[in-house]
Amino acid sequence: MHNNNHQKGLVNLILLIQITIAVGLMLFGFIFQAEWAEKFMIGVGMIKPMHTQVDYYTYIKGIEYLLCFYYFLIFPVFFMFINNKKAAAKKPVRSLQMVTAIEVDKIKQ
Amino acid sequence: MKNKIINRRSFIKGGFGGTAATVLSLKSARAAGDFDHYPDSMGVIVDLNRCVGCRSCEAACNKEQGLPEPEKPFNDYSVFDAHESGGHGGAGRRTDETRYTVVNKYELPEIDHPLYRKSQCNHCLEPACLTSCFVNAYTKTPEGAVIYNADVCVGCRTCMIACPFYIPTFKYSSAFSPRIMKCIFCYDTRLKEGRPPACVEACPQEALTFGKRVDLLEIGRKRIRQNPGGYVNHIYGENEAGGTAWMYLSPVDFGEAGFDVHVPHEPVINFVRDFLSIVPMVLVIWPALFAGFHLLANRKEQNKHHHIDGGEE
Amino acid sequence: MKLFASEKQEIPISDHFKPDGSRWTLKEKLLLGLSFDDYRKQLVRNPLNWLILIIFAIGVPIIVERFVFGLGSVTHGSNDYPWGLFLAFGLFGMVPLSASGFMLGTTVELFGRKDFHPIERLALLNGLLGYFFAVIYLQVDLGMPWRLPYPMVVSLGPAAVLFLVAWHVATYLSVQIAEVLPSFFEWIGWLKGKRMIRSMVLCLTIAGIILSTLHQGALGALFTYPAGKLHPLWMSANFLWIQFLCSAVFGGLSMLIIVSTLSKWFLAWRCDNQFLDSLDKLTLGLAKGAAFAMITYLGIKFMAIAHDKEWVYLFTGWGQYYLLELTIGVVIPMMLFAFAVRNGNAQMARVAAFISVFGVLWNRINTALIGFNWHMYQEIPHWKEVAITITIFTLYLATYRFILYRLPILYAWKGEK
Amino acid sequence: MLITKKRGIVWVVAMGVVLLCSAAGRALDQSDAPESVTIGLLEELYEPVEFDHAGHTEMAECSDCHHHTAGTVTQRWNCKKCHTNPLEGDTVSCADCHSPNRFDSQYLATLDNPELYHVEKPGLKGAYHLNCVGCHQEQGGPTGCEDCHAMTEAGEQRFNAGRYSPAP
Repeated sequence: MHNNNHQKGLVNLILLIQITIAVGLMLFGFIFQAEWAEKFMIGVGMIKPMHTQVDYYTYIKGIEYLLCFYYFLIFPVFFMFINNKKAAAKKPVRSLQMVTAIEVDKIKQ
Repeated sequence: MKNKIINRRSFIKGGFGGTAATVLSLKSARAAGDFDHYPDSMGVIVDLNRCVGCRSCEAACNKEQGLPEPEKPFNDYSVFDAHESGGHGGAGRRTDETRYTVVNKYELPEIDHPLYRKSQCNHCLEPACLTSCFVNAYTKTPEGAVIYNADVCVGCRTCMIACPFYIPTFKYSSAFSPRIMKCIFCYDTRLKEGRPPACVEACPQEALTFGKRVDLLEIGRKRIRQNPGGYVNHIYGENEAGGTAWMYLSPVDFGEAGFDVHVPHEPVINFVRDFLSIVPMVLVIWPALFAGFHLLANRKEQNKHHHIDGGEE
Repeated sequence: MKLFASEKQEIPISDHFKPDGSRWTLKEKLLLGLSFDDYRKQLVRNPLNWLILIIFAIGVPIIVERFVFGLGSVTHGSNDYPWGLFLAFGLFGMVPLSASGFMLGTTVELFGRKDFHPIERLALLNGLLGYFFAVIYLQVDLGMPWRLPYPMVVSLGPAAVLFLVAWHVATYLSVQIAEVLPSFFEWIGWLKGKRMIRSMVLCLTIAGIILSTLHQGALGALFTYPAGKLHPLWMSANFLWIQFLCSAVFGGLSMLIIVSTLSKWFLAWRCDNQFLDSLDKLTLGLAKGAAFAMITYLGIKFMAIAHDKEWVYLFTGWGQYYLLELTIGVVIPMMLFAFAVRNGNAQMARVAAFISVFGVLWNRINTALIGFNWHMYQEIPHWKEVAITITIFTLYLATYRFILYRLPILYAWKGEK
Repeated sequence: MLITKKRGIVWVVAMGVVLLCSAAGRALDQSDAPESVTIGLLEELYEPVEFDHAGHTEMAECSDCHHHTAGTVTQRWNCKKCHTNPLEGDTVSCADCHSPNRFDSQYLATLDNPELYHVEKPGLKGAYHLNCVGCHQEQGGPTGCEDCHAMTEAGEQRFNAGRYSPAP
């Protein structure tokens, strides 16, 4: 392939996403089966009985802002990935007709 | 408290089956009225009919909290009559850095004796001071007190802005160790151990009745019912600012006895919730929106140069 | 300075090199290429400097008094009006007038309107200084100014609106420093630093929009806490934040028109031709933006009244005062801006800008002081409070002038960029 | 502190007088009443009060104060709804019904009883003052604190009064 590097990058990214999902699922299953995890979460305040709306808001806003922080880390990376003109310049833009033609060719063969 | 943990436990045991139920219950918990508040929260109901203006509560508070010496003895009743010099707007006495509670006198034409009203922190169920504090210096304890931590306070005085009852006061006199001064329900010295605050204990007339907030509401309603001519049919603090731990009974309209009757019945946090929900939206939507605008607006130039602007691009 | 600039060719400095080919030293750059004696002479000759000196002579001791004897010694120490002039003018007034940074940053960098480039750096500097001095005002007002970073590191209260203000102003201040740094790097001649910042410019601009949207709004949302204390016409739980943001848009643009006008009047020796020649056209461009923001603002002002069904208040004395604020502060400058744009009359836009900036300040003071506690009484600030406010504002102007004299803000750097 | 340990002892003495009277003859009448009662409930801040019981019996009915325990029908409309039996109680002592520790956690716990009607029964101090001050206000008796109670040194300290007055 003419842009080996780019392809490699893509494969790596897909791999990374898959690993993240797998680890996430494992963690999810693990946490929701384990008694200790619940105790831990109560201990650190993740599961806390909320008696007042004020406490509840303090808690949910804290989580929201933390998520926003991570979003700010992810978004620029995603933007650069999409908007990478070096990579895009090396690949011809393929229209639907072209893609279909290729597929049709394949089927014919 | 128990209930909720058990809910979670059954959710955990039930795995995904329980998820929907829990999510639903959490969702409904977002409505303002659905928070049960601390069930054993204590409170005080102040009966204006009983208060004789003896200022015993002021004296007891002063000693219990180690506040500075007053300008006049606590058995000097001339303080009721003289509008304080230098006071803003001549609005009568208010709590300040030297006193957590004050009693004011109201001469009203419709009753033959003067009416006295004690004021102090009302210890809201959804405290405005706590809502507005950006360093979490306030805590609502399960016992019902709203306490303050001077170690983290920055002195921004937003709590004073937010409090609908004008209660937190600032130690303006100090440059190096200023702090908020406010009634804490004698939390450290008494309430924590299940004892009533000093003012309640000092009150000879039992104008202050200490007890569980739920019981106090019952007592208040009973007094109104048994003496309908003696009270207006309203317990101030039952719903004001979302409900307060300190409540009042009065023989006259509360407005005449110096209460702010315009205090909204919703907790103060309800007024900022709209903005608070917009914040994460802006934080998440704006990056893509404006990056998109940029790409749309500069398409020509980018095609021309094929260069990489770097940074986000 | 005007005199020296007309006498000597190499002044004002706009290049790394003297006419004889040697490099200016940093000290020479700081002294504007003058000898120490000449520099002192031009300082003494300028009557404005004497005025500044008098203000400092009165104000600085009062500021010292505030930090030694506490806030109670310089303010009325009011428990009913915890926020006085420092915040009403300094924080709530200065911040909207500093919205120019994000407005012009967006225009030039994000929408690619390079024609606004001559004024972009002035807008960024105006933003940076406005925020910086808003923080100074805040520091004077805070009970424990040494605990300023507490909401970031020691104890976090994320449900509070002020938490957002603290975080956003802090991060936006950093963003603005980064945005102004390129002119500083050009001036000292460190081009690597400039390129580094340039590479992040889109990131910084978008961050600027996000942070500005939120903290301009958050300053408004702060006044939803005293929901029952603030006059209903000024208080709107749903609209107050967007009103503050929207008025910041025309406040910032108007402030930029004022600053550029003052630069043209008093610092013409420092401006380059590109700036001077394009200023009228750019002023009208800014005026157009401000006019649109103002009609939007009027719209949401009345929407807020409709939303809370407060029409009845308009027929009270407070209502007339409210309408007066809107008429003088918004309607009149909006019409002036509109006529200015239609007729290509930049002078009229400048007059409008002065009125509009006054209108924004008036609105903030009405919200924070006059409409606040409308049931009770009106607080009249202590004279020392006014003195400190004026002193810090003077310091702001002096710093502003100091930077404009030197950095390539009003002119393009002639040396390597 | 308002309520001290000593308070208990003083109370036993004070109430002893009353109890003796009630034991001597079941049918209470004015002649059985004690001449005076020493009330030392607030003895830390105030000197004990010598209550002129005999003097007050000339001004008021027993039942005005000893509501429904003195053998006469109670005068209070609200009490009359249930307490119709004019029989005297085993005791006429205020302290036997009105707790000196009205706001103790133990006492407050008793309020949880759903069958309890008298949830707002005042404590002892409240009962005294509500009764005495209420009547004094109506009848024009003295109502100032120090009209009945002389301050002790501790009281002066508490109120910043007397020797402990703030410098003018």
